[in-house]
Amino acid sequence: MADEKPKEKPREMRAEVTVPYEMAVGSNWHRFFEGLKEEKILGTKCRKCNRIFVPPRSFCPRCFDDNEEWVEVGQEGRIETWCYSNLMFPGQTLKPPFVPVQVVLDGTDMGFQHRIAGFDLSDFEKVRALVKFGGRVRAVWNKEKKGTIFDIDYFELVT
Amino acid sequence: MRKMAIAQFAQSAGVESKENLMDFTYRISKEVLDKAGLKRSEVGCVVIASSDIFHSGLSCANAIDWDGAGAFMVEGTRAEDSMFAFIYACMRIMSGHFDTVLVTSIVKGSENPENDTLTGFFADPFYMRPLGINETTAAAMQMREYMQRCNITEEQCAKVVVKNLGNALFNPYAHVRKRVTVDDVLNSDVVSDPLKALECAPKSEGVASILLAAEDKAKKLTDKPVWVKGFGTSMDHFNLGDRDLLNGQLKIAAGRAYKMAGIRNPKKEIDVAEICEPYAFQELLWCEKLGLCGDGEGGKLIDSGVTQMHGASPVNPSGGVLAMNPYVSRGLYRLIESAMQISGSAGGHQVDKKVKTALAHGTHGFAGQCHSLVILEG
Amino acid sequence: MGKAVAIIGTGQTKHGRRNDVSYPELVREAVKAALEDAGLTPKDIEGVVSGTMPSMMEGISDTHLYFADAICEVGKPVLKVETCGSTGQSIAHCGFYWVASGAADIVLVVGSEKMFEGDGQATMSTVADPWFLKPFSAGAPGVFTMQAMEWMHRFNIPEDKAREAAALISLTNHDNALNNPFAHIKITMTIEDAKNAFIITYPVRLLDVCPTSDGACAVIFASEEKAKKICKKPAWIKGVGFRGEEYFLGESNKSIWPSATEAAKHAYEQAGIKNPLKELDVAEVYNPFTYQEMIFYECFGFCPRGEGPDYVLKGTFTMKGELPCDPSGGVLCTNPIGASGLIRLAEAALQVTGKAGARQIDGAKLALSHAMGGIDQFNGVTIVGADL
Amino acid sequence: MTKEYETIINTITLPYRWALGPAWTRFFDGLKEEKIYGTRCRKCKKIFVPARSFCPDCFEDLDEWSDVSQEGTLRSWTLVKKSHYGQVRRPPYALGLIHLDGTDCDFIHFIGGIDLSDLKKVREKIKAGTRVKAVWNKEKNANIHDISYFKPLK
Repeated sequence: MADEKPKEKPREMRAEVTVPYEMAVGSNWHRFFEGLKEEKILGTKCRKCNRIFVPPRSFCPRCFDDNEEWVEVGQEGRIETWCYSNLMFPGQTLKPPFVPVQVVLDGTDMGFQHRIAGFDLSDFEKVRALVKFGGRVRAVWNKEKKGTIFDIDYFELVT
Repeated sequence: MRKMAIAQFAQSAGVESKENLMDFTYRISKEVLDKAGLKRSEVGCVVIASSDIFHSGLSCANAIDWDGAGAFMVEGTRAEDSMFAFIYACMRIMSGHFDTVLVTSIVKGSENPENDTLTGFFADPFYMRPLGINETTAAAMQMREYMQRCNITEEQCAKVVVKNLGNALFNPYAHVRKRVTVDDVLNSDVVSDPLKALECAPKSEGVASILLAAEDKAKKLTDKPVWVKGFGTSMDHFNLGDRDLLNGQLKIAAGRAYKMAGIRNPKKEIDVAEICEPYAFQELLWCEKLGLCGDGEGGKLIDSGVTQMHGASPVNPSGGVLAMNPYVSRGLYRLIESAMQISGSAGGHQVDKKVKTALAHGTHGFAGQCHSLVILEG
Repeated sequence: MGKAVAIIGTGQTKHGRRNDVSYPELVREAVKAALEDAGLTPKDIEGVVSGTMPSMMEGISDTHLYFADAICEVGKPVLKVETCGSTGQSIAHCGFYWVASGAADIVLVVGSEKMFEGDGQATMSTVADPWFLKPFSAGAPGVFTMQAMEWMHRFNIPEDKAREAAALISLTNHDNALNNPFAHIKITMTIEDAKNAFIITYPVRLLDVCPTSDGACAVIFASEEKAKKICKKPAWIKGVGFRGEEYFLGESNKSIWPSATEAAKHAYEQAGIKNPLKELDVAEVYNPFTYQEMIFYECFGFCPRGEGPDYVLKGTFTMKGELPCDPSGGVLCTNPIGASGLIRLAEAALQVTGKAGARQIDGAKLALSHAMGGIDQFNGVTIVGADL
Repeated sequence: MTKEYETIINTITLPYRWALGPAWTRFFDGLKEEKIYGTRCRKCKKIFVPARSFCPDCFEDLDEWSDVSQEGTLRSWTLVKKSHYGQVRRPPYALGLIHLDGTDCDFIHFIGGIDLSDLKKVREKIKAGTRVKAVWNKEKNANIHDISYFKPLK
């Protein structure tokens, strides 16, 4: 607790709060992350609307039916949208500058969130010249696999 | 008032689930819709109950809860407590804007730190929090006051645990299912004197889902509609020290629900009550305030045996919150049990008597700061 | 359909950094103002709805317990409703349905946030799941920027044009905020300032994004019978709508944003609005990001898809334009999140009752208010009118 | 990982700076000077402690300050024995609802100055109706812990 302002003026009380959670990955996402360890990107398919979900869904949120079919999807895809993160926010995992991207992997029907890297990101103008809508990207695997989303290190530009 | 009924419901069993929050939610809301033969897109609106009381480690829980609750592009919203969610769903039907509302409540206790850690976040940061007030310490002080002012004994409080955990043996949806004796309860570890470990509710996980429908629709969705006759909520002061812990707001909340349901003599007219008793003695105190016995007579009530599963006025045939405590969802669990009792589908924990009218109660906050209840009828 | 419902009083705090008061004191300020505006006392209130964004913002959970005394809840029926950024609209809808259901005649709705007490962006990173989205979190701007980029690309909007329009929106809102006694950010700026401000997530710059604010808003809803008795000039609720999309943002097309489109459509149907640009007199669009505001214009039918920037540059949405948007200065200048959506409604109500002071749009009779929340996921709309 | 199925540890750490507002700032400044302040409502005449800026019953502003008694009667209490994550102190510790003389509500604080290791003895020493008195911390930080605890008299 610290005084921010002189006496008689309303003060603030400072604290840091930590709360730990241990959350179930679930069988569905467990299978996805196991796939990443083997350098495979797995999705699930809705038998009603035929859309393929990556990350896999155990159910289709629209048709509200179980997704039972698993498919391996492409490791390349096109850039649906992207941005250039230039400012560090508390709670952020990656340090700016970095390039979050939505990739539509070949054979899937929706954007998959990851990042583009593999070249100098420090100059925005240079990044903009290289990263294009609809541009092709390819997954680059991390040598060390931990069964997390960073088993795909990043997506590189396919030139 | 527009008539409405619980048409279908589903609940998860108390065992810890290895599925993630999203998939866990989907299974239960899907079950309800399948029972009703209703497509997700045919639902009028969705009300989610999930909590920001740091339950789940995710802020704005409706973001991740939305898909599993079947709410994609359906009119929807989220309430902070499942009783609130249900009452709000009733209002939406009463307004005439919707004919069906799917209410789904979500909490995965196994993923969270202890209840005391989480309920400690109710407290203001300056005064009650640095003194360690949480639901358990607040309840402990309430219990001592209750024992002193109303001559309630520790044995009487322990009997509630024996009864409720005994009932839970017959309830496949309960979390804690074991036979205990009064001595077991009295000899269990002291948590916050006079509260002992077996007198405090566990930390459970539970997804529960109810399909509420207006009269015409309900009759199409089920053979056994359970009608909503009334509801009420009320709120007490925030500071524990500003309140009379034995005469809180439950009487007022109940008065509202009884008036709406046309109940004059709750003791006679309520056939079964499902009461939210995270701490054993609270069942006795809440029974008094609900008019199920006279003021100060909670001890006599448990001694008399009428609240036993096969007694004249069964209370918590499900085993109550002492046997199953998915914090945010526990209100819906009380409602579902009440609906099961009314429709005669409670199986091993079905009470002996014919149940026409049932009461479902929920509470949250320190020592019952906020109370809600709903009256259901066959 | 249910009973008619009106707004009979609104109250706001002065928004900004309000470390001069505690959180309960702040919300009480808004409640007092609303009671005074409606000429009511706490006793007249029959039910209370409250909501904030997430508990982690201020580190206090279930704030309806904490605020019990400050928002007149004691001894009254209460409900707590929350839907992230769209909370302000969701609690308003709760007040509306409560009164429409006939369960109460006068309901007080209170939204609040004290963002300076926590860390806004750190809190928002806790909305994202730890498996897929949180690892790539770039604060709220990251998500909204990707949406804006997708929109520009899909509709072939040249970046320079979008940037010019975004800068004009920034200027319009900041100018408007100068007329609003409750607004947080009150600065005089130029188009050039906006265009050259520090890049946060390209192309979004500092003056394209909202601030974090402390503030609260209270709105009192009443049944037709009570409203006519108590209030000389109530604002009538003409339509409400709320929709949400999937959690994973890649699964829906955010450049045409289905939830925003459908929420507005639902509300328009009830209000009988067919041509919003012509029929609405003013709109309070939830606009934490300038680029996103243009997507909203398109979703709400204020202009054809992809033509948002053209309409902005024509001046359609300025104070003197065909459909003035955010005469209050909007979320861009004031953003206590849990209150922001309700402030939009309070402002819309002030407009149609002719009580908006220096920011009044002459003769406004029909107004739209809106809020957005989640990871680009939720949208809520409420239409208010001067006539029943 | 403590579970038999796959989990992810998601630990949330967030910083806060909570504004006390004028009433609580003055209340805690009072503690620094070994005074316990309450505020009195002009309408219902009740004195509330800790001091606050508005009446929880009447909704009126409170600006009449009162230096209240540091002695009072115990209304209820608990002895905390179980630990949990983030607990304010290591058990055992006792909490009490204390009716300070001359006030119209109960004040919460620790009960101390006695041996808390044996529950039976504690139950003999403290009861409802026990008179207690504030014991001050030597080191003061203008927070609620400036009062160390309330000690049973006699």
